[in-house]
Amino acid sequence: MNFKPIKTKFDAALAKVKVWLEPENLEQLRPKLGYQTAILAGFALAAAILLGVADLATRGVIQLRLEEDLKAKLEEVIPPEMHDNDLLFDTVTLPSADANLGAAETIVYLAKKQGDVNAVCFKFVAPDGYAGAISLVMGIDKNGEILGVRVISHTETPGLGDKIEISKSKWILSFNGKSLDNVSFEQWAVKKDNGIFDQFSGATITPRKVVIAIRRGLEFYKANQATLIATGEKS
Amino acid sequence: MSEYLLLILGTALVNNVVLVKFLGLCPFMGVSNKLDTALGMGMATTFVLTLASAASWVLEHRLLIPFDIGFLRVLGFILVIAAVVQFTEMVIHKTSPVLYQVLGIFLPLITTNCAVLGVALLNIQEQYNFIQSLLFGFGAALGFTLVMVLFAGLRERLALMSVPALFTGTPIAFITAGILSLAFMGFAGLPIK
Amino acid sequence: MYVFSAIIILTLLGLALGLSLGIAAKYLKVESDPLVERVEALMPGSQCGQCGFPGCRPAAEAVVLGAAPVTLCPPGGSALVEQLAKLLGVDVDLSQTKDAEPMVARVSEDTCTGCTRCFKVCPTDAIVGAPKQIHAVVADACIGCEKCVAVCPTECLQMHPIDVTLHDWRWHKPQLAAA
Amino acid sequence: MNLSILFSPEYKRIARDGLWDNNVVLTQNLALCPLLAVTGTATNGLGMGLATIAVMVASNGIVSLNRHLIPSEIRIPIFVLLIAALVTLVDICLNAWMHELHKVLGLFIPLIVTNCAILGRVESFASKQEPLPSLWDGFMMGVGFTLVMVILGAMREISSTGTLFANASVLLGESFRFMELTVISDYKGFLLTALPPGGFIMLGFLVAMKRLFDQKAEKKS
Amino acid sequence: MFAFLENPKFRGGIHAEEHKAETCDKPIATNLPLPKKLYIPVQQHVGKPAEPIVKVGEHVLKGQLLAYSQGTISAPVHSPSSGVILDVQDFPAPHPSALPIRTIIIETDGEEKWFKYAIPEKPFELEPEEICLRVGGAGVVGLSGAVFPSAVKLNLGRKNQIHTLLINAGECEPYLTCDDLLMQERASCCVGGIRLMLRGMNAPKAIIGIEDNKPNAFKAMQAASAEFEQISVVQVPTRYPMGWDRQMLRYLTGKEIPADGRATDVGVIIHNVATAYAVYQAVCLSKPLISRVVTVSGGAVSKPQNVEVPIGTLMSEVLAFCDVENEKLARLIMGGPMMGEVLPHADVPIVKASSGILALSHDDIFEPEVKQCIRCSSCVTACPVGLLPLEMASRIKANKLDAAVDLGLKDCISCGSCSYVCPSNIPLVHYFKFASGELFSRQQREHKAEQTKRLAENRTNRMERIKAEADADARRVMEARAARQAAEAQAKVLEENA
Amino acid sequence: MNAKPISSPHISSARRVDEIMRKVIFALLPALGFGIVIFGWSALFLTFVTVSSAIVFEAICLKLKGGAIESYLLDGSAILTGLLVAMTLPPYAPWWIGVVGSGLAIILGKHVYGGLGQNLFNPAMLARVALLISFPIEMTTWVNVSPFFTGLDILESFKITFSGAEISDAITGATTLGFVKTGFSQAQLLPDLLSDYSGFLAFIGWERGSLGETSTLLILLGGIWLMRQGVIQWFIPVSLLASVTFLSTLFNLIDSTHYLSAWVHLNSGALMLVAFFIATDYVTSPNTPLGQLIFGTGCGVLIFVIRSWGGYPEGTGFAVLLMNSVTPLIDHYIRPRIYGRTRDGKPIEGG
Ligand SMILES: Cc1cc2nc3c(=O)[nH]c(=O)nc-3n(C[C@H](O)[C@H](O)[C@H](O)COP(=O)(O)O)c2cc1C
Ligand SMILES: Cc1cc2nc3c(=O)[nH]c(=O)nc-3n(C[C@H](O)[C@H](O)[C@H](O)COP(=O)(O)O)c2cc1C
Ligand SMILES: Cc1cc2nc3c(=O)[nH]c(=O)nc-3n(C[C@H](O)[C@H](O)[C@H](O)COP(=O)(O)O)c2cc1C
Ligand SMILES: Cc1cc2nc3c(=O)[nH]c(=O)nc-3n(C[C@H](O)[C@H](O)[C@H](O)CO)c2cc1C
Ligand code: SF4
Ligand code: SF4
Ligand code: SF4
Ligand code: SF4
Ligand code: FES
Repeated sequence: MNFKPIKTKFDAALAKVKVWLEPENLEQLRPKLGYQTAILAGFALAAAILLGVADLATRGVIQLRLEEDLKAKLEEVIPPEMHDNDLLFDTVTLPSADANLGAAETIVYLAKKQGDVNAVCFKFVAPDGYAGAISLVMGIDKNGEILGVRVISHTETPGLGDKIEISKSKWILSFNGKSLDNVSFEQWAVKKDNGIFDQFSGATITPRKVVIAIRRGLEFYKANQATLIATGEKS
Repeated sequence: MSEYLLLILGTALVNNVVLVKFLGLCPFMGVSNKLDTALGMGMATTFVLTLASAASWVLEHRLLIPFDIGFLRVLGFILVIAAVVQFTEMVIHKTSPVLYQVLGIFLPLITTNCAVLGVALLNIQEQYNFIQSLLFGFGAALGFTLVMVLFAGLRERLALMSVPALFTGTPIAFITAGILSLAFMGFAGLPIK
Repeated sequence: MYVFSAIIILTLLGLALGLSLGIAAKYLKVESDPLVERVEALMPGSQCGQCGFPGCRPAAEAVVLGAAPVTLCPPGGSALVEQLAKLLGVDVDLSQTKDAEPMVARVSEDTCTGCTRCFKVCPTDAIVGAPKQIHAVVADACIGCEKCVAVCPTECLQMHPIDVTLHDWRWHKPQLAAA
Repeated sequence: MNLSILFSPEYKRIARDGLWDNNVVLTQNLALCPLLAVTGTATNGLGMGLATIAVMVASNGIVSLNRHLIPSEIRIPIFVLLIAALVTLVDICLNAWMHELHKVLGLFIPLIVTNCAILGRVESFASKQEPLPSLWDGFMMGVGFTLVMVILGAMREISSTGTLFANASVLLGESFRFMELTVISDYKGFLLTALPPGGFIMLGFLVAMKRLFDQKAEKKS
Repeated sequence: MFAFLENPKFRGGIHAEEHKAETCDKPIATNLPLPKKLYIPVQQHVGKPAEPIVKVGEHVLKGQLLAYSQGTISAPVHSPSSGVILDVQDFPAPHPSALPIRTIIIETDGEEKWFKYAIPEKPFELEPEEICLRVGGAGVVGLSGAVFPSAVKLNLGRKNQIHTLLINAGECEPYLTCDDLLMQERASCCVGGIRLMLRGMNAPKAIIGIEDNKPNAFKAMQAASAEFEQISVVQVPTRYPMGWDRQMLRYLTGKEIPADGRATDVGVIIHNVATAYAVYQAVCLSKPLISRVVTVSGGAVSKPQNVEVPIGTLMSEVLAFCDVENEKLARLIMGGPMMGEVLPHADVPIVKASSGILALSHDDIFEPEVKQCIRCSSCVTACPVGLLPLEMASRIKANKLDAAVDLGLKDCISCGSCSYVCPSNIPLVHYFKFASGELFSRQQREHKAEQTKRLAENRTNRMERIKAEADADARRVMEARAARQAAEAQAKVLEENA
Repeated sequence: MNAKPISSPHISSARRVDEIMRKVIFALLPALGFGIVIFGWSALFLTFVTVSSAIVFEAICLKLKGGAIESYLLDGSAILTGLLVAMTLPPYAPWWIGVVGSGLAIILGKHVYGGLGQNLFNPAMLARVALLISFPIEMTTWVNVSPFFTGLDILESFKITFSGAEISDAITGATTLGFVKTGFSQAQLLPDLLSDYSGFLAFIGWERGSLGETSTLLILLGGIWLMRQGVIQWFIPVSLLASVTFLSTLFNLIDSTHYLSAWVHLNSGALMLVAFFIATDYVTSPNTPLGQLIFGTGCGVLIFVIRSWGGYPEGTGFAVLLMNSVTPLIDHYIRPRIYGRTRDGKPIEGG
């Protein structure tokens, strides 16, 4: 193939562009309406292409990372030996508008061992912490006993309310093993309110709300226990 | 009705954009030397912020979500906001040269006034409907204007006080802003949100 | 595919906004800055050049552009500074600006040769006198620009502070409180 | 590239401006929102600062290259468009490939778009200067900003919790665990400085401190 | 809605220690020895200075005209005694700066020979115009210190058809008792003066306002005016500055004078009681204003009393007459302690405005250290005008004079109440005086700048014209030369042809 | 004589800054003394620490500033600020709370602004609010009343104030406002919550609370004495108390199970102290009568709003700081009518 004509053509075009790009030429062009419109659109086009490509390249990866994150959270409250399935892909979505968990529908992740539901786990919210909503994730074994609770995010005051984080205090572990059966309804409260859970000195509200939210979570599980366990047996 | 009023009040006082959310601080510091200017800036921002809230809601719900291109959100919003601001700038330049001179470089900077983008993004995050978005934007701007005006009043008085040389101007203004924000913490916990 | 729709939408958005802004720019164009005129009107108008600009108009332009501080004009004194600061909305520490003591030129009659050079440079015609005769300065018209002093070949022109009389006497500013 | 130009007077001037004389925060009073919002800890400040440097350098460079193309009437939309695109790019890339870092900074990255300082530099420097000085200016301004971020972050972190660079290992990787210090052990914690009011007040004192240095330097010379 | 917050009759003001007891029950001393020399400034009034008509060396009689008034607002001065004109030269004025003012110096001959003026037979039946003419010719000016030519005021009152003449006998300044004594001793003359004023202005009634700390003066005036039903005497509360004319007007009539207006806008003219006395002297006895009653008091004076002093007497002589103790003297003041002016030394003449000479001791002028304003707003409460002294002062301190004007600086009457109450001892009035002076200078400068602009423009125009003319000349020369050359060339050609 | 003349007036009233401050301190003493009597040694130690550190900080700041130290140090304002800080602290607060509080008040609240009269915010309230936010535990530990030093002995008290000894739960409890707020968050209602409440004891000051703010009676007496001395005017206290009374009565009538009565409000917390001694601070309140009425009413409304609906049981500190920030605006817009002019500065119509 003969590239020469193409090359000369290209060179010519390049030369033209060069001339066009001369500051003097641009000087004249800049005040023109059409030029302005085109330039803005041009930059928008370039940006869109750039981001489009970047998005294409990263969408999958990001999805993967988010799943990894979630999985890591779930693994914290459901010991690995309790299941042999992939928690992320064994889910049931239940209506939870009445359970006061902070969402109209709650995704329940099922931990199955050999197809039987061994434990469940779900995210929920204590909507009325001291400084705002507190999101939690909780694992419950099939009998309704707590396997673990973790705080995902909160906006409580550093130094006071943030002792609900596992990295700040072991307080959140005190729920392990508790259920609606081994702790009475009245006892689901902080000590100050005649319950069995510790409060933090100077900050009662945060733990109080967390305790009550966890109780609601357990009640939600209890209400749906049958359905959930049944999903396992069916499969 | 009262729900909307509470939304505006809550946004303006309890979650004040400047003092609590830390948005729009540059104009807050930059254009608050004089009461009149602060008021002007507040009104310009109110106009832009309300308009931008509405525009970004439309953009989000009519383009970004239907076409599943959420990654363009920031880009799209900022583009729309920039256009609104530029437009406002031109109008002010034409109609009131003095105001233009006074607001100076800050009008273009409204574009980058974090408050505008921040409020637009918060709007989406809070999943407000159109009316709520509009009111949220308005309330935020109201809060912005309120603290601007209070702060300008304080600074006008400061200008007459014998503040030690080390602290005159910016340092004492920051400290005063800090105390103002301390005072606004008193609104925390009010059930208006 | 969503990426294409993204590209198209953003481009269209850019097009639309660019167009509307461009049109707006055409129609809302501001021809000249009336501010310069207003600033110039405030200036003393003696075109004396003490500000370093070749006259009041260029000085006004520089002030409006922000290229010169509002304190540029010595003849205008602190009153001008205050007015300019107010007009332009800038903040100046007025307690720092100090008016220079007003001076007027005076001809010492012994040495004046009547060369008329001072007469020619005086911007306000404050110097009277015919060639070869002793000249004199009309103190009320003299603005103290010192141009005449510069051109006088015999150094017969000197600047003197204006005498304080009972009518010109003013209360001094109170000393600041201790600490 | 010949690095020696970095020591030419022009480049020295730019560096000096960015780091000290015309520091975006301490002198220009810009970029205040990210400054106050993320300087609860020194680590956050550092991370935000680094991300900002990247965006600042890139936006300065691109704008300077294209400065003849851009008409002044629509310059602002174009600038913010560019900045927003760059920030979004940084955001997606961090999210995909430096996920841990993104988790810490995630919330703040979109805010870089509206960091006034970036637009400010683009407007006042890059749109008028050659690409190389513009890149250098972006870098130096960014470093100046980061410096203030870290100092303010450290001041607030130490006074509010008694630690320094907590969580540095999460942000920068395990090898940076050595940075995590407990400056005052068993510290009661002065909460005020971690909260918004404390941020403002500390910044006020920081600016006053800079002024003190400047005054001292002036006296010496 | 919040009108209840403001007493409509009286606001602000202070109650200072009066120090009037020292002088108020001693008779006016008329035995001051005649000074050897008298120094009579040609300007002792507001308006244009009077123009001397006497020559150096000339002999003048007591009451003879020395300088005649110039223009509508001015007043003549007369010789306080008989003697020889020594000089007309600059002499220190009774002013804080003691800068010189044009002064006629007379060496007295001790004969006190009066210049003969015709005395009207029925002074109370003179035409109003005639009364005004006589008052003006006698050099009567407002003796409360404002020294506004009284005749001008009388004419003004007549033209505006006022309904009330308010006689200000408040004398609210501490220490001063000259009006008090004048009323106690010469009440009927004062009332005579008031009647003349009423006639001069065609006014139907007069009210005399006297502070209730002068019961004797009140009684005397009541008795003297009992037979004239158009004159009433009213007691007003003692509270500085009750004697401020607008305050007294508000108290007695409930009316306020508009800020940009005069008392005539509400149908009133206000005169001081000593002025009324001077009017009486001028019209009924044809005596020009050549002496006045002066209160000499203060901690450094051993014999505080009121003295009738010829205008032009040096204050040092009056002080010597009252035995001032120089070692005690801390500050010398002309006028009252609230509004009077400090004098750098006593070698200045008594003028028509000198209502008092106060030689204050250190105990009198308690002067603590000046501190920062604590915003106690005592000054706001004390200001009778309704200003915000602390705000005005802080702006003036920062040289923001226009801002101070916006706050009402121009409405300040320098009454001193604010400075008096300030616990931080901030010289508020001093700030206001400084600012007013500065503003006045500015105005003058602006005026000059305008003139400068005009002159500069004229010059530019002239230059252009000259240049244009020069160009035209040059062109003409060129043309002429060209014509000449052409002619020459032609001539040459012709020559050659020839 | 002086080269530069001195302007009139040449006499001045005898009232001086230090005298004013002395009178305010004097008026505070009964309430403070009562606090010390009912809370014992710790209260005394804390007052001492707070006041002396306030003086030390003041001296340091004046020294740094240069110029006259004595005359400003002796003007009494630092002692007064220290006293007010102490009086708003919990009586058993550790010593460092007092020191930090004084430091905040004197340095941040006063001297960075230039010292006496230059500050924009009330130093004592600034310190109080900053402490509350920084050290919520220490700042909300209230102790029972035990008269005439019959509670802890001097050694135990010393340990509590100076070496961080634990305060036994037996002697602590909530203040009325705190108790009620906690009760509401557990859905309890007012009549039950207040079953033990004695209005009379609260009026006397026989209740838990900050060191010097419990006795409504003594503060009221001190305040009235100050008014009669002409140190403070009635505008702020009366409008503040009236607005709180009005609002609380109104809401109490609407719903007496959720809104405290005016009597409880008036006797609780720092309301009285704030009304007479804190909101009246000259420096940070407006300088016209109408402005002061607005200021007082604003404080009252904010106090009621924060107490009734806010996150904190007590709203006085925040209310004062918030109204301090409005003060320049009030002063800007509310000005006295000038003689011969209408309110907006135009000359009045003639006649
Ligand atoms: C600035 C500040 C922040 C607070 N943050 C919290 C918090 O995060 N969580 C909490 O339970 N209480 C918090 N509190 C304390 C509450 O106000 C309330 O006093 C406390 O929960 C009552 O607890 P107690 O009954 O143990 O005193 C905070 C208080 C203050 C002043
Ligand atoms: C603050 C103040 C106090 C005054 N006190 C008196 C006074 O006590 N007696 C008096 O006659 N005039 C006093 N005057 C002057 C009067 O306002 C007014 O000028 C005078 O009564 C006019 O009278 P005349 O023109 O006869 O002097 C005072 C003025 C001011 C501003
Ligand atoms: C300005 C100020 C602010 C206060 N803020 C609070 C507060 O937020 N929370 C609190 O429990 N006590 C606070 N206190 C202490 C209370 O005023 C008071 O001691 C306590 O609420 C007692 O009220 P009671 O005894 O009527 O319940 C504050 C005190 C002052 C002076
Ligand atoms: C009536 C009155 C009330 C005062 N109240 C306070 C107060 O609440 N807080 C304070 O720090 N100082 C107070 N002071 C003292 C003084 O004004 C204070 O130190 C200044 O705020 C510091 O500039 C008061 C003084 C007076 C005369
Ligand atoms: S110094 Fe002032 S008067 Fe002279 S030319 Fe410049 S602006 Fe004009
Ligand atoms: S200084 Fe000389 S040249 Fe200038 S105005 Fe005066 S007389 Fe004229
Ligand atoms: S001197 Fe002026 S400001 Fe002061 S009280 Fe008198 S009128 Fe008011
Ligand atoms: S009286 Fe003095 S201290 Fe009080 S407010 Fe007025 S100026 Fe300030
Ligand atoms: S960074 Fe400047 S406004 Fe937010």
